[in-house]
Amino acid sequence: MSDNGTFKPVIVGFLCNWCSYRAADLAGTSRMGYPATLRDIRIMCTGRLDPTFVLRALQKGADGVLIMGCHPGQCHYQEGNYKAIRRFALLKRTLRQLGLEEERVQLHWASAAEGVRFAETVTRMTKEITALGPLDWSHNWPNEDPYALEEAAHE
Amino acid sequence: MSQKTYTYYPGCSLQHGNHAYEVSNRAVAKALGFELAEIDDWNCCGATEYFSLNRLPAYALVARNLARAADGGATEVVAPCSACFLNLYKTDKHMKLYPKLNDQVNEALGAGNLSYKPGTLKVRHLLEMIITDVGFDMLKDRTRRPLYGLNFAPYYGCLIARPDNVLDSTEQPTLMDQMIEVLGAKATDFHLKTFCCGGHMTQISEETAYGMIHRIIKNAVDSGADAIVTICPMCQMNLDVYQGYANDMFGTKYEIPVMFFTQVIGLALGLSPRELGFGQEFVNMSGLIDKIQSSPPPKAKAARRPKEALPMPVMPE
Amino acid sequence: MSDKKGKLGLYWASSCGGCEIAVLALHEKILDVAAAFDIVFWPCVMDFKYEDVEALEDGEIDVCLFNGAIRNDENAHMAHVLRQKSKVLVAFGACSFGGSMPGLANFTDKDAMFDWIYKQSPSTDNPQGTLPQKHSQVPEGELTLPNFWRTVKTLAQIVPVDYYLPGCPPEAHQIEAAVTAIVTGQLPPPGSVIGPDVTVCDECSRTKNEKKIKHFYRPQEIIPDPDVCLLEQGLFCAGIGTRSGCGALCPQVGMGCRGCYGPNEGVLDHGAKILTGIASVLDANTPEEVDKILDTLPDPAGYFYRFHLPQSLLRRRALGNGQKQTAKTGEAT
Amino acid sequence: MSEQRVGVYVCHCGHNIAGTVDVEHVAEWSANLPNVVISRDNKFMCASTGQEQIEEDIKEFDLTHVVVASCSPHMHEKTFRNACARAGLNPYLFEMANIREHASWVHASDKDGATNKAKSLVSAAVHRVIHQEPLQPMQVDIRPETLVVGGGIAGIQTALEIADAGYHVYLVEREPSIGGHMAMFDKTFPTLDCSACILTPKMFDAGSHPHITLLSYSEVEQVDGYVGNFTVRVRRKARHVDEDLCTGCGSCWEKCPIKVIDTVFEAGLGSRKAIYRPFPQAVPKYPIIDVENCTYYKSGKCRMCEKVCPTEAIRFDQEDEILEVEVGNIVLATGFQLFDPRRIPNYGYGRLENVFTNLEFERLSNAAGPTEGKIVLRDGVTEPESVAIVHCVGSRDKNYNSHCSAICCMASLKFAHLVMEKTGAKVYNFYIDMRSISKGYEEFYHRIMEEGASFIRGKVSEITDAAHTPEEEGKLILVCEDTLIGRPRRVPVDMVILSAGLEPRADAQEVGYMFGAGCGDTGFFTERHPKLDPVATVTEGVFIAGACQGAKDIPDSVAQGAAAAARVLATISKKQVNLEPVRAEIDESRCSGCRICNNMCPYHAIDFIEADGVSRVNPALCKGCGTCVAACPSQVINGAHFTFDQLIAEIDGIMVDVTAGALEVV
Amino acid sequence: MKAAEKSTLFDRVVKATPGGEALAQCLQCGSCGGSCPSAVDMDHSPRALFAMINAGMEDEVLGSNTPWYCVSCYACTTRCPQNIPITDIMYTLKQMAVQRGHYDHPHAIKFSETFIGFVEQRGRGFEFGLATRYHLFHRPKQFLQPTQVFKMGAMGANMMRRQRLPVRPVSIREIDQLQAILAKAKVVAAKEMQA
Repeated sequence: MSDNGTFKPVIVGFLCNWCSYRAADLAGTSRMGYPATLRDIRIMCTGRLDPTFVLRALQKGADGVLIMGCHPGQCHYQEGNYKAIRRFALLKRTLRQLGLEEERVQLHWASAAEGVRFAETVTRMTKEITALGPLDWSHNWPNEDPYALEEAAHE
Repeated sequence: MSQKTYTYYPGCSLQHGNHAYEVSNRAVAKALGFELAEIDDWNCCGATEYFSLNRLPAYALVARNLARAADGGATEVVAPCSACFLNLYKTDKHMKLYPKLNDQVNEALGAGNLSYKPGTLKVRHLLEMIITDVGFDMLKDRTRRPLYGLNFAPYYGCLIARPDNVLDSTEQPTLMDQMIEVLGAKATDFHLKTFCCGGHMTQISEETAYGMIHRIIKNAVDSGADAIVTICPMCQMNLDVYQGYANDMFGTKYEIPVMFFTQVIGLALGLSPRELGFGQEFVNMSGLIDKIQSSPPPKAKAARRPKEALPMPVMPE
Repeated sequence: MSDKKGKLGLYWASSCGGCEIAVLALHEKILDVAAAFDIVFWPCVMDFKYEDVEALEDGEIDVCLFNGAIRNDENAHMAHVLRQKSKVLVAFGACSFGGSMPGLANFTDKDAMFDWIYKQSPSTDNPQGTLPQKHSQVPEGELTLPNFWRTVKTLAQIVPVDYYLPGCPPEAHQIEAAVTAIVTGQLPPPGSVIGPDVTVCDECSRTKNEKKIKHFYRPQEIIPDPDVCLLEQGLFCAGIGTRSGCGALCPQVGMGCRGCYGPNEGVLDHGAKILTGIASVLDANTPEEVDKILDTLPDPAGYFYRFHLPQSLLRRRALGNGQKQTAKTGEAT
Repeated sequence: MSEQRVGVYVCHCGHNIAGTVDVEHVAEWSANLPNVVISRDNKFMCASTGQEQIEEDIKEFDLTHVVVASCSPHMHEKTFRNACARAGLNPYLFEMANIREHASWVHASDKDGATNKAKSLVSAAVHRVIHQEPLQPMQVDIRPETLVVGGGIAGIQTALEIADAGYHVYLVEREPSIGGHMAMFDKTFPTLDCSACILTPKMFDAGSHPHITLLSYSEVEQVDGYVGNFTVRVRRKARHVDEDLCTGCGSCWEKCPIKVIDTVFEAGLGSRKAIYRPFPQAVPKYPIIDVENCTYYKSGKCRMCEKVCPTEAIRFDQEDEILEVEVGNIVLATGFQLFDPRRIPNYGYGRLENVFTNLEFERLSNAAGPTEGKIVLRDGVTEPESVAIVHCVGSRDKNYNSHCSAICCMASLKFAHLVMEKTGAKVYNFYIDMRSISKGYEEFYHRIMEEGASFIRGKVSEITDAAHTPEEEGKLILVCEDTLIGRPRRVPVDMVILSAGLEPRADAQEVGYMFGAGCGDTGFFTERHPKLDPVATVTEGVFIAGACQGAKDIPDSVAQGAAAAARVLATISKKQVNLEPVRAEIDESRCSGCRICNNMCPYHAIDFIEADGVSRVNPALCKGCGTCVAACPSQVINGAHFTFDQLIAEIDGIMVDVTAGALEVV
Repeated sequence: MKAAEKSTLFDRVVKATPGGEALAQCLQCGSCGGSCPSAVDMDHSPRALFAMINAGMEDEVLGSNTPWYCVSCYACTTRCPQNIPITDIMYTLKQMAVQRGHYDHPHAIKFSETFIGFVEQRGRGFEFGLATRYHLFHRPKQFLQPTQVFKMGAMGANMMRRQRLPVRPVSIREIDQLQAILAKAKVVAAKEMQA
């Protein structure tokens, strides 16, 4: 996660197959550089995004989650991204209550032609998360069980 | 309507050069039942000059006013001068749009123990505020001296119509036209209603400035107007004070009064010319009062189009 | 089970005692339990000492019904002891299964909680600001209190659990079914939640239609139509994502399901499922419109994680992160 | 569960990947991932040697799953799936990691970062793939009938091609006659042949073809079903004329006392009657009654048309009819609408009487139009002495439409020619860039230059009647910068023609929604692939042709119409189609009938089965987006190939190097 | 790759202008020049200036009178089909020209500087002082021409008679606060210049 002392965030991306994944492809074919912080997962549509996936990524140590889909009104499946907007709005409120900074989980749009926008989004988000520092959710979960600690000490 | 108090940014020009505007604003506010409370210890907005030479201090200069207004608990601020309005509006908008600028401006404000969160204030022009908040119904209701028989060229100038459209069009707004009609007068078909008055060019290049002033005045007179109505002290000054010079340069003899829109409202509300700051203008406007008729002039019949003429396109309402 | 009577243990860790009452709500069926088991440990009802349990052989207890969440050293100690002494350890009730009400403490922190309870709350009179101490000297000697944790955990997060019997509290008919299963040896595969794998909607007799939520209401704000799905009327109901078994008790009387039975099989995060279900049917397509509707649903996390925050994927509110987002008014902390 | 045996193949792609990502290291490292039995790197996986390697390994190592780390799945997923299939492995047991477009090409300056990311993407695929299940494509039968929506030139062409091949077509047109915009034009560029002369025969053919059912003055209201088996509900609006009896003799509209300005066909310049036939060559030939303007519908009186009709064909009480048709394929050819120049107030259209739109000019110039082809000012008599033609009105402008409307340059040249030919007036063309890209177009441009038209390179800033100088008095003044001189210019003229751009129809979004075709950022329907699949949409069995897909001229519209027809004929002759098995399925034994999922589906594929209290997905309608899957609060909808377990495993896999410090998972 | 080390004129203009990235998309359509009320007096139209910025013609661009004739009416900005913030770019060019000490229109800059001087000193604009000081110090030749003196003098007298030209300047109360803010802003701006 970090080498030579600088913090490089890990961002898990959920990209829709038709717009944002292709935007990422286009960023590739056009050789637009952006930080190697994003690890992306392809879903058919942002409408497939179960909020569980976001929580899972954070639980597993991600510093941020980036969800990207087609622009509103241009969903390949007509309105999947509207569902994503709704879920994201409620998820954001929930995560805020769990003490997560707003910048950690973001929803953005990029059409298949917007490689630049894709690269810019990743770059910007990387900067924002780098400024926040590591999330490292596991440290919210200290082992307080004296038995387990004792056992761990024995080993 | 309960007595509402608006946080008010008068701007330097209204303090002296265009005091008539300030006087009429206050008089009209009183008559329409709202109050204008100045931002405590406000400073100059920098006009267009400061932005021309030093961008960041220019934003900081304007932001001090926003910060002081917001500190006073305001959620909106009203400016009667279009340049002041735009500077306040643009500073707030740009700070919101460009996070880096926001940080820099707030760093500067910090030196004066101030800070401003963009979006806190809604920046409004007095014209838009009166039309929206007071409303045409109330204006009509309070009209004591309908301005029957007067023809006004509604001159919006630049900075309320552009770059952002805070009225109904960046090119051909109609809100003030409607207001004029509500007050009993007629708004003329004045095509150059958003053409620039020349701004500070009167000081820098007379040729350029007088050319622009002349065009506006000519178009206003051609449109059949008895007076031009402005919403900005700079526009008033250019069209009024320099009207003679423009005449000299083009060999014309125009003599058309240039009024502030609150003076027009005030007249209709029945306020006296004195209460409305008449007398500061170069082209005398008192004569207009004599032109007011006691009843609405007969509606001019739409010119009948010849039989063989092709129909005009239907314009949307 | 052989002819020999089995040994039954019941324990309450961090809990309210409702689960104990639920056991008693078996009414005359409790006699069957007594006939089948010797109760070797039930501190809520009879005088047992921890030493008595500790003295048992490993695995000597056949079945232990463990209710309550784990929030201090004592709870953890008993969890380890009972795990060692029991053949079958059942997480009994919502607290031991998902953390439940004690688990809501995970929305805040130990320090903040102590500060409020012992100093700030209006009913407190504590001018010295005294806080509970692990060790305190009194004339009679030293008193000790178990160490209070920063984070509430579930039983399964401390020791391996064989079965789960959710509910706040578990319904009598389910306890009965579970006991019968144990007595007859007809147990589902270890690790199972005992209960049907459908949601509360399955048992709820209200009419369900296609859903579109335009506005949320608090229960005191409207009188709901008695025959129509509560969620469709804008009343929060967790029934869509909550395991059935209760007989849809709450929705049947006009109160939205609170979610005490937890999620269905395979679900990793109960709150996320209710969240997605409800968010999906909001009647808005722009962030602004969506936000307008959501403004009528205060404390969403509180709704989604009312019973299962410690069991959820994130388990608690951030300790160190998130100072920037201090809780806004109207949100649970 | 039988043992999982995964093969991993990391591609160098020559230097494309290996230049940035340490491919050998990734392959070595992957060998230690769970279930991996063989991990290799290879110069070119997509080459036949690479594919054969996979096939051999599947047999030799008894692989149950395959992962290839190379380019984007949009590039070669099919290639490797086929390789797996050839070796007897179900193609859906294959997964791809995109380490070229998403790693090597974008992280060239951070080789460690790129390698690290490649590892995490491979790990994600390895973790995911073992949860993947063998899937079979679905096969459905194709009905031979076709629905064509829109009776402009593109729709007519499509309908004729299919009908000529012997298959039945339902051609639905919203207006009373087919013909579309082309019927309104005077001449066509660059050949200047008469628009009506070349269109009318085609309209007649479409109207009389034995295999075409022409449903004019009709609109599609609802579409159900899926490729091969659509059920379409069409509303046939009441004409108030009995088509079986009417002979199209014209007595009714001759005698009708009510004159109405015709804003559709005559672009507002001419008039028609309250009972009318839009134009003489209309197909079908029957008139319709304009209920809004007819006296009978206002006062119950008049009935003049009824009195004069020799065949008693007038039916005042006629009502709309609903028709249901069953078709296998659908072609959308709904066309465009003209940009409304009133939206640009500085061009003065509607205020300055001698500013005309391009469509108005077409009617002016048309011999069958309101002035019988005389080009005159709005006063109806004066011939202009100077005419300005403004290009790019509402096009190439982010304030309105950012796209190029493609036809205006050539149409403007055509206007210039017609004005010069008919009036001898001086013509100024104001353009930004001249685009004359098709066959014969550049030659046409040269011809118009030769004929004496002036060309001023500069976007017109405003059109005004506020004169500056005596010469400008009474004229329309075009204000612009002549960018080739670099100076502002004011050009006074008598008449202005605005070449208003082409934009998507106002209801394109709605129509697209009904048929399952999406709209892109310009608002036109989106093709499945902009280059290689320009007439298909994402919905199987729904095709697009003509200007509804993007601004285009007549030859391109005709070509697309024919192309769409060819695609339809191909599916008809195949008789069956295969559908991707990425589908949602509800586990009905666990569904509690909460109905959250019911209105998730834009394709209406989810039905609630009242009797069982469960919801059910119609697999033929489902497109596999997964929106319902993510919505289901009890997690009982399975999204094939994107299941909950697969995606969670992918997340876990992608975080494999980070998770050490993460939470223990219960 | 090394060639790009010194940033181009284009990059600097873009960077110094909020929203300036749109400049890259200039179509060279000329709707700015056509919309500009003072374009006739400009030596280059804004459009031409943008092409010159692209071509790196720094001396010509910063020496052009174009930005100084900009009246800040924003007509070009609202009509620009590519949404380029043209007026703001004119501000940027003026600042860059001043920083280089290389500008065409001394009157304009002197006028602006005089105005700013009052604002920085007192927190308010002061028209009388502005008019006299600017004309007297910066345009003495024109000012002291007999006709001009008469003209200006007559106007001033007229203004004063109508109470439109006060002779005493006004200051704000907390001028220290304002000056501290402006001083800091200049420091922040300088820091950015260096970066």
